[in-house]
Amino acid sequence: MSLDRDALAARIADDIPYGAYVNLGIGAPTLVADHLDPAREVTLHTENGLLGMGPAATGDDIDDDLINAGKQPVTEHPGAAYFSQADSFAMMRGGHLDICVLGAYQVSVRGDLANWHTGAADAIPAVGGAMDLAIGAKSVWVMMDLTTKDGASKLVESCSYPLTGVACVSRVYTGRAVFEVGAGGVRVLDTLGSTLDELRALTGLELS
Amino acid sequence: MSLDRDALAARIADDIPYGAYVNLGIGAPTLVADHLDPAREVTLHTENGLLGMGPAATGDDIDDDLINAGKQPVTEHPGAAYFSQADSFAMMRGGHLDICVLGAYQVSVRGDLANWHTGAADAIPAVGGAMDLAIGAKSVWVMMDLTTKDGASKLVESCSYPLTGVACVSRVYTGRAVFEVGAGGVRVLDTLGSTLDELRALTGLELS
Amino acid sequence: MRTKIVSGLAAAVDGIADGSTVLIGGFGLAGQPLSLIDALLEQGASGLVVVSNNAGNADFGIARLLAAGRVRTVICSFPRQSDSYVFDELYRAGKVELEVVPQGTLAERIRAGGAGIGGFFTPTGYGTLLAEGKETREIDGRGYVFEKPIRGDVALIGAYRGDRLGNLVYRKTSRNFNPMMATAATLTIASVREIAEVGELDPEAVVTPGIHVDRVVAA
Amino acid sequence: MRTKIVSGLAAAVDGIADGSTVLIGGFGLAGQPLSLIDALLEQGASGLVVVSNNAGNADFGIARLLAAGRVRTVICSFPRQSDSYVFDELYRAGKVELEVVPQGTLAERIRAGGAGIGGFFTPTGYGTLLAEGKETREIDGRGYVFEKPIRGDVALIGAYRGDRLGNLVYRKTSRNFNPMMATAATLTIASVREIAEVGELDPEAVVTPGIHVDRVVAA
Repeated sequence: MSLDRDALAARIADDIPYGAYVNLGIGAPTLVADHLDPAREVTLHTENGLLGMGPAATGDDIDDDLINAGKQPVTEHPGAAYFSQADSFAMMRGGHLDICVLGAYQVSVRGDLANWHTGAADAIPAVGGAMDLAIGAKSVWVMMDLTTKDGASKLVESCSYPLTGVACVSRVYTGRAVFEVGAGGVRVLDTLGSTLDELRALTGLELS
Repeated sequence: MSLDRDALAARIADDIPYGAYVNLGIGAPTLVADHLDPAREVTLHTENGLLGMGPAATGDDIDDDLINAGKQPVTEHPGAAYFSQADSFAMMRGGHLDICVLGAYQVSVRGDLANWHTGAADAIPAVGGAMDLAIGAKSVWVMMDLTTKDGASKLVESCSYPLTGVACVSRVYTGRAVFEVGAGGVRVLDTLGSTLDELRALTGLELS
Repeated sequence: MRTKIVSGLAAAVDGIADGSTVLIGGFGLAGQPLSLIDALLEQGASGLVVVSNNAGNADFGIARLLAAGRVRTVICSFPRQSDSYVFDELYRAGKVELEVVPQGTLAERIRAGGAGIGGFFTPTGYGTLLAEGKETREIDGRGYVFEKPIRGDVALIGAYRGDRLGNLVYRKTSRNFNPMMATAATLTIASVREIAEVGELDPEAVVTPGIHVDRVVAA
Repeated sequence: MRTKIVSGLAAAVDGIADGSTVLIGGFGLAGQPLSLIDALLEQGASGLVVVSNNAGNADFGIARLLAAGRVRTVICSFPRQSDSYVFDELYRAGKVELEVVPQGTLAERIRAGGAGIGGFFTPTGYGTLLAEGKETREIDGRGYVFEKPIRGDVALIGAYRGDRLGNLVYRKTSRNFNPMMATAATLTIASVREIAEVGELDPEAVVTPGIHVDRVVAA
């Protein structure tokens, strides 16, 4: 059994506490926004300079001056505020955001994150805000598939891809299970119906 | 012959170029503002967070939220802008102000400035923005008496008072003469009617 | 509905612990959160480290905290004022410690505290008494002093208007140290003259976004 | 009467020298001063070092400068985009140098350049490829990387409204890098959609005070 991407986004949304300030990384993590209960009054930050971001803009609401970090048109909520990128990254780096949800190529059992560079010799390096997001929020959660298309585990003993941040991730959400990572190593928080043996087989890790 | 304080302020005002951004230190330098020709469009900065400061406020114009660095009520000109003290001192430290006019206890021939601390053992140290102003503007001018009440020169070979900034002053305006100071030593820019011998006697410096 | 607005000054300063480092906004009286300081006095916390531009005027605000013996250390740029007699007497009697920091460096250290910067090199103070004992470095031919961030356990902020989300705007030169201090404390408490409805404050003109503010009180 | 408003884009970019470091505002298209970039292309300066968040999109803006061979080096956080084919090809052909800087570090380095800060320690990038060869330091148990200020000979700014004194306001997320870049160049040139009369811009909401701006052009 496993959750599809949308169900996983819903699960993450459900784990975000009332009133939290949250940054959702480019890609799959943006799906989490669609599942946030408005009654929970979660405030979304986008690092290009807006706190209080609303849903994607469509039709006449599209405004070229109002985009998210993925450069997609978005909207603003009442009570929003705009600021420069120096102020926006000061907000991130200064530890003011509660949670940041990011995609990843690999996460290590001690919480190292690799999500900016495949390490391929001909790749053009492009980091954007990835390294700032990795180390800025009070909690950094990763949303990813547990394995690559080739079946290799993305939750690893030690990242083989270039790191984005060291010992920065605390939780890893995959369709197969939810993991805690960090100084104490890896622990399964929720098997999502998988057995521990299945997860051990998929990851090659000692899990408990 | 010598200029009184008001005439000296007028002389300084006359030396400030068209369109300059200027910070006038607490005390005598604030007199310079009274002599600035509005046609010259000089913009005044006050380091507590305002660019485009107007004259002192009186009567109904007094607003407790609108003060200068000396905590006196002032006014704002059209086109003014308010900012935080971090931004205000970034403006200063970053070299954006053209001229800063400061008072001084002593200035050395190479441009060292002493204007924050008498060095007296029982003095309570209080620096305020003095050290930031000393090193921030493109040109730092000092407005002071040439000698103390006891007749000691305040333009000196080497400051005996604790320094505010090192090699930061470029010009010294006194009622007896105007001096250039800096890496090349001291030079009289304008004798204001004094003779060089009079100035040598007053300062004890080799002057030319 | 979520709100950061608390009713009353006592609730605003609730829980401030003895020994806290308290960042207090204001330059002279402009933007100094007098009512919050009075409430802190009432609340009773002592052994405080106060970070502010000045060290109190006459018998109000920070001077009242000092007079009541609640302050262990003052970190400021300009303690000595015409009416700073409360501080002056305590200082001369050795009853309060003082760290003098150049005003721009104070502002920048607090900003660094809120921005997650580990320290920075500034030319201000190089070659002076205030750089003694500090790391220095020559960069591109100019002398710089290494300065560390300042963070507070608490910040007391004097703002003009604020909403229930904690968004703040200031008025004229009362902005001064308040925006940086709001970012640099674990618990940020803002007094405002007027409560605004959510959406009333122009998002382009909000100076302190609500994320930096924990409690808002009309006072 | 003093005015920083210049008539026409040619006058706006007049005098930019070969080899200049040019800070270019914008995040993607938002706040990117396209008309100034086109004018710079027309003006002819070459051997440029471009500092911007991205390295050009499709065939306009920074991509046009690149395609014309005017750019020696790009300093940016995110060159690779779905439509960055001009940069990609030049880079792979070894015809343009690239320095990749984390986005928040890029913003902070430019701010430091405008604020007279000699350098700072940031936790961003610590332990990664982008910190290789850089000074690091452990501060209070956390690893930091030393980063230096960035300054430009020229800054090209995309603002919303500006007045003859050079005061600028931005619109929504087009603010991005523009305010820091405006402070960090010897010659700051702003394109605005609308010229405002002096006094029309709210002094509380001016984001870039006129002191930082040398030329304003409506474009």
